[in-house]
Amino acid sequence: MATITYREAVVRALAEEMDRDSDVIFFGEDVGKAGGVFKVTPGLYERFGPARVRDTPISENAIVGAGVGAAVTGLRPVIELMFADFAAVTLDQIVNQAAKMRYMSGGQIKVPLTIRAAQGGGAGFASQHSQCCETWFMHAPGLKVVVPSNPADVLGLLKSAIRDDNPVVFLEHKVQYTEKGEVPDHTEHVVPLGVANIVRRGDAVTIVATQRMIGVAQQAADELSGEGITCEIIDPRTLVPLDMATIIRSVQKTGHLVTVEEAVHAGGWGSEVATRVTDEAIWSLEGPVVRVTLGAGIIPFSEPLEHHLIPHKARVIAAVKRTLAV
Amino acid sequence: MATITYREAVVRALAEEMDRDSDVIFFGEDVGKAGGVFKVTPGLYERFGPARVRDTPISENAIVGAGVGAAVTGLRPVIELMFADFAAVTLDQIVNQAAKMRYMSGGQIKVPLTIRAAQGGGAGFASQHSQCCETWFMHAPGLKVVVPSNPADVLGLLKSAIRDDNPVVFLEHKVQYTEKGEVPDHTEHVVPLGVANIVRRGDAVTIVATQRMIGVAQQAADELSGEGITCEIIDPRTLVPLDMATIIRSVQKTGHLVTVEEAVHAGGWGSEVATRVTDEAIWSLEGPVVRVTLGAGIIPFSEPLEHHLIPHKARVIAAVKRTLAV
Amino acid sequence: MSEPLSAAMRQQMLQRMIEIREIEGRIQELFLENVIRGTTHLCDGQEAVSVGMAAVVDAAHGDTVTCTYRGHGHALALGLTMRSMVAEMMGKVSGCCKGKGGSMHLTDMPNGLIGTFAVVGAGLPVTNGAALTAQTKGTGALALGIFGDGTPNIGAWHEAVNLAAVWKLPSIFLCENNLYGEYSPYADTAPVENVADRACAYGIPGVIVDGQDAEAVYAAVKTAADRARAGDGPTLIEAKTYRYRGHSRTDPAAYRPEGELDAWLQRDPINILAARMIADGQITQAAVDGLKAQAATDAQAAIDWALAQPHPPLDAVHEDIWV
Amino acid sequence: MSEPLSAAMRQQMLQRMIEIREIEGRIQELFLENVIRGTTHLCDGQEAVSVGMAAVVDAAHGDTVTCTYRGHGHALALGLTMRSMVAEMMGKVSGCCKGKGGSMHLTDMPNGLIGTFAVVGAGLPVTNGAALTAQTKGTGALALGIFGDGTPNIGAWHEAVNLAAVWKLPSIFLCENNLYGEYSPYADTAPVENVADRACAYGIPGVIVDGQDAEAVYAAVKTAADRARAGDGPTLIEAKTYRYRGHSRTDPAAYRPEGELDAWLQRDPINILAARMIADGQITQAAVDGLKAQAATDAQAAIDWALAQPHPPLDAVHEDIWV
Ligand SMILES: Cc1ncc(C[n+]2csc(CCOP(=O)(O)OP(=O)(O)O)c2C)c(N)n1
Ligand SMILES: Cc1ncc(C[n+]2csc(CCOP(=O)(O)OP(=O)(O)O)c2C)c(N)n1
Ligand SMILES: [Mg+2]
Ligand SMILES: [Mg+2]
Repeated sequence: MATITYREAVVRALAEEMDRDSDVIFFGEDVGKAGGVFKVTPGLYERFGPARVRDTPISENAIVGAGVGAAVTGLRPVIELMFADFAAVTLDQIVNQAAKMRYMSGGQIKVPLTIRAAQGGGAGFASQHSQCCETWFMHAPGLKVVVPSNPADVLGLLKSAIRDDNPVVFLEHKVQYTEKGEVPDHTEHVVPLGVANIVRRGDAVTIVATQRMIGVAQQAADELSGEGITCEIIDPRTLVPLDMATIIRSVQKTGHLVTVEEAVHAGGWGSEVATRVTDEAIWSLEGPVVRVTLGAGIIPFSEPLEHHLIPHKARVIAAVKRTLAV
Repeated sequence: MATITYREAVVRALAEEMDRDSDVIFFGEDVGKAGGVFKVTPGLYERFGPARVRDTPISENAIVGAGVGAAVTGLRPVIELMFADFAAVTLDQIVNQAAKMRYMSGGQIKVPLTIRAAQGGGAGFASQHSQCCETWFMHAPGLKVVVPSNPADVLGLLKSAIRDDNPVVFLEHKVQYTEKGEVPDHTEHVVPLGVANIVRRGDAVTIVATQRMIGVAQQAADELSGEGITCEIIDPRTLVPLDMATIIRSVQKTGHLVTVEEAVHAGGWGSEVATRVTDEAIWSLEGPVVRVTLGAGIIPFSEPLEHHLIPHKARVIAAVKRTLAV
Repeated sequence: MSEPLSAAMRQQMLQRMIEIREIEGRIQELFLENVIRGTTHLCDGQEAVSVGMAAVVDAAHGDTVTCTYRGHGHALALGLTMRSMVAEMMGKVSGCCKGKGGSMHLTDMPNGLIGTFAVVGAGLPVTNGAALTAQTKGTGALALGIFGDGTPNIGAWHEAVNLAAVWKLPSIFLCENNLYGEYSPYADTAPVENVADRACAYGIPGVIVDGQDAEAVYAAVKTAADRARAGDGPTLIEAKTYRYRGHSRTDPAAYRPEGELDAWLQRDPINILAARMIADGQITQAAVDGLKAQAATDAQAAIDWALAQPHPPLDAVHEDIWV
Repeated sequence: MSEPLSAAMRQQMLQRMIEIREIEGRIQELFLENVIRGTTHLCDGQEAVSVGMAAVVDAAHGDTVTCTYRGHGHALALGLTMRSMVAEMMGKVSGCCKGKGGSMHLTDMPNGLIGTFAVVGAGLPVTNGAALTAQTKGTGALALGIFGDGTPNIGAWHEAVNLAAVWKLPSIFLCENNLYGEYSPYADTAPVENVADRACAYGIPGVIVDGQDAEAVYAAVKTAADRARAGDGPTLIEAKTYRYRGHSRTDPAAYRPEGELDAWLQRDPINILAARMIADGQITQAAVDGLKAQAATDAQAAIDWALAQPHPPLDAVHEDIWV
């Protein structure tokens, strides 16, 4: 086991898969010579050369489209959109083309494309560089959506994403790039898409959280355990496919569900988890399902405002207490 | 009272507001000389002239951006995106710019822009011309989202949208263009944004539906009434703002909630309605909340497949019976 | 036009154009009879572009094509069968896309057709991706993207042509300038006289060709193909052509000036090639008429076959979404 | 360069450039000290573009500007106060956007600044909208959009320039070609030598100007402004300039060839204008030094003031979303 950062896990997964399969190529804005604006992909250009690692113009439609076309014709491209917010300039290529081409073609085509992007707030990047954008992609069947929360999952899930024959949107949380964690030393650490991780065991309430919100949930759980309330924390790891079985089993045990997400309330993944539970397991619920989200918020620049808006420990504790009615 | 079509209500609202306020202008692809590809806006070009009614190049980013810039500087533009699916080529201008500019500017700016688009399936337009796209817009605070279901609401809500000082996304259901309904004769039929319409009264179950799904819900309710099950059907009319008070009051009475929407399950508006109810009124629920949606579906061309995928009477009846456990 | 093509190639082009013309007419009828639903975008008048282009594309060696919803002619020219196409438009399981795509979404990978894209401009970035595969793997294949005269106004078009130029991709951008984007005349929505004039912004060749002359289209595409395969990058080709019918469905095309259609009918691509072949002693008028009669028979057979095919089973609606 | 500007105008341009240079340096320090968080994109070296442009813009008569996240210089040149800007970058309630925008999102409507757009290309369609208001209302106002050399690669740029050309909008598209888009040299991502070369695709004038010479920038923008106000449509202007620092934050700009920065420092916009004014007897070196000292004092005062301002109340996070 080595300890590496979330950031290092990205480049390791890329390098391992590019080593393993010469059809894997990688391109995006300043990802090559400069190693990425978040310094996530250094060394790949030097190692795999200018044909397989390319810097692009600022042309997100052309980038995603090139990924789609290359994937359809036999490569296995990984592309980077830098900030996930920029997916909005090329959403058509992602949700209308990449996601639907297999279906529209009656299964003639497959699109083994991985789209990486950095999302998430907390770093003072203001409203257009801080969003969590899972909803855009979850709402488009045909895509898979991956939201890794730690270095081992980044490594194992990105490798799975690259090997997957579907278009996969792989969302990295930019504030987590410096977080460290242990990863196996061998080159076959593959985490399957669609299997949730039970991060913490508990009986009183099920908390479903992703990425940076896992840490927030942990803080809340630590404090609540002092009051004798034990929380079960589940990290779905991938939002499509979504491992509802694990979540429902947990809710059947705890009787209470809180979701913690760093996205806007309406349409967020929390509502999907919550409604699936209320549909499939309502009789297990012993209290309201409470979502902790950005509400109808836009991410502000100002530090105290940003920290106030993004779910934090106190809000998670309040949510847990509300569902438990304590 | 005159009887007009859903389509005619659009052009009447536009004409009345353009008459009333010279700051209202209208542009989009082939909306002027040709009167729109759905023949929704004939006569405006002739009546208001080429300065106020303009045909544009096929440049959705330029169209929305021009709307934003014009709105910020004193006009009250209405723009058309033709098929709502095309919003994906310009989502950035809608959700990152129009929606956030007021916030980012600390309230210096307002964006009185109305974006019209035709959405919805059932007409054999296949996967890229049939989607219901509300989720993209609901997930972007700063926007309002309007989904009219009948001619009177088209007229009254579009007038409200144009008069509103926020960016409003006004989604017309293309299959409803030929539907007829009564509208008042005077020119001040204004329906406020954020007030739901109770379409049908009932005690057994609350069905929330929009646009074409209201008709489907009515068919189901007719049949169910034969079995002694009376349905209350609520048309929220606008998804942002969302009149939860009316919905919750109804659920408190019926104890059961079914949502019927013509969109993909994950992230759809049904999940927002459902989770708000389970959060705010869970103790009123006497059965699971059941959503009727496209599931994880992509709209196919083939007629029987398309009709199978889009919610229809039998599926609504099944949903009602499931929540009622009958 | 450079040197004339072989009699056999001419014959094949002529026959295919006749077939396309015939089936488009039948499709329009079927649409009006409600046998084909949704929408259609027919290409009568533009057949020379389809067959000129297709004569260059070598799917067996990896060449690929993307085009627009106005794609029936291109699909047939590349080799899709009438049966498979008509069944697709009827939503039948035997259609090339199992009935899931319909008129606007034809894919035929064995013949190199990645798709007929229904969002304006969306196919061109994808074309670059196919060209990228060819470049990365060194296959010598090319990727050809077809679009209309209204399309250069959209951002995706610009980004695609630009990226192909910067990366010297083996892409060919082939415009069918049929004078209108929906109901708008080209000049109302574009700031330059010719689509090819835009090539200057990308430092690539911009070529104008007579889109009614299949051999001229072939020659222009062939030159671009040689350039692409040699690693010299993309070419923008503008074929001046005309659609005889309205934009889609029941559009009567009332926005067209009096006499315009008649003038273009004088330069019909089928007649042009047939006359040239007759003059060169390669075919007789009777043989041309025979090709037309055969096309009508084939079209009817394809339609009858497609009508008899079943719709997909309802469960199919949830298949083919994920691998 | 056309005829020289008045001494008073030159003096104002010089002073404003000195102020911009001073505050950008201080902002970088504050960023490194963590007093300013997030990111910053500084414009040292590009000040002549800001002041040359701003000297043409007449906000009182409705002229408006959009620019990029590299917008501090433009905002100050247009009239935003140092205080208001620095407070914004510190997230204080007294900032021009109440702390909600930050360094990348400055809006200052009283001075005509609609916004400093953080998504590449996104400001230019909006600029057209402001131009459309002017055209529709016949106000004679213009709308000016500023962007970098990497921006012409994105679709929104293309659509905006194209629409302005088709509608003959009173828009001006002003490129700051500072040789790099992030870490990529211009030539690595663009197929033509100059950004202005792209004007041919839109049938509009494409003008190259020395971006280190404030008076030359002024003259080029003025010509474009006259054209716009006369109803003759948009102009594309490319100002050749250079950013002394890295792209953002702590970028050391290691990708720049040895000696490049030094060469550009020889053509410093402040020095160029100051030397010209000294030569023309309009200012002394001592007075220039005095301006610099004053700017330093003013910057310090603005920073001290901003530091003393409160953050917004927490409830403010949910205000200003809907009207
Ligand atoms: C992004 C987008 N905007 C608008 C449309 C609607 N639309 C379909 S075809 C068309 C006109 C295209 O004209 P042109 O490029 O000349 O092709 P043609 O139909 O003449 O072959 C338009 C505007 C679309 N499909 N996609
Ligand atoms: C759509 C989009 N893609 C990518 C980015 C990230 N990005 C920010 S600045 C920049 C470079 C822009 O270069 P240029 O246009 O030359 O402007 P400069 O920074 O040099 O002033 C990039 C790629 C972005 N903000 N928006
Ligand atoms: Mg056309
Ligand atoms: Mg630059």
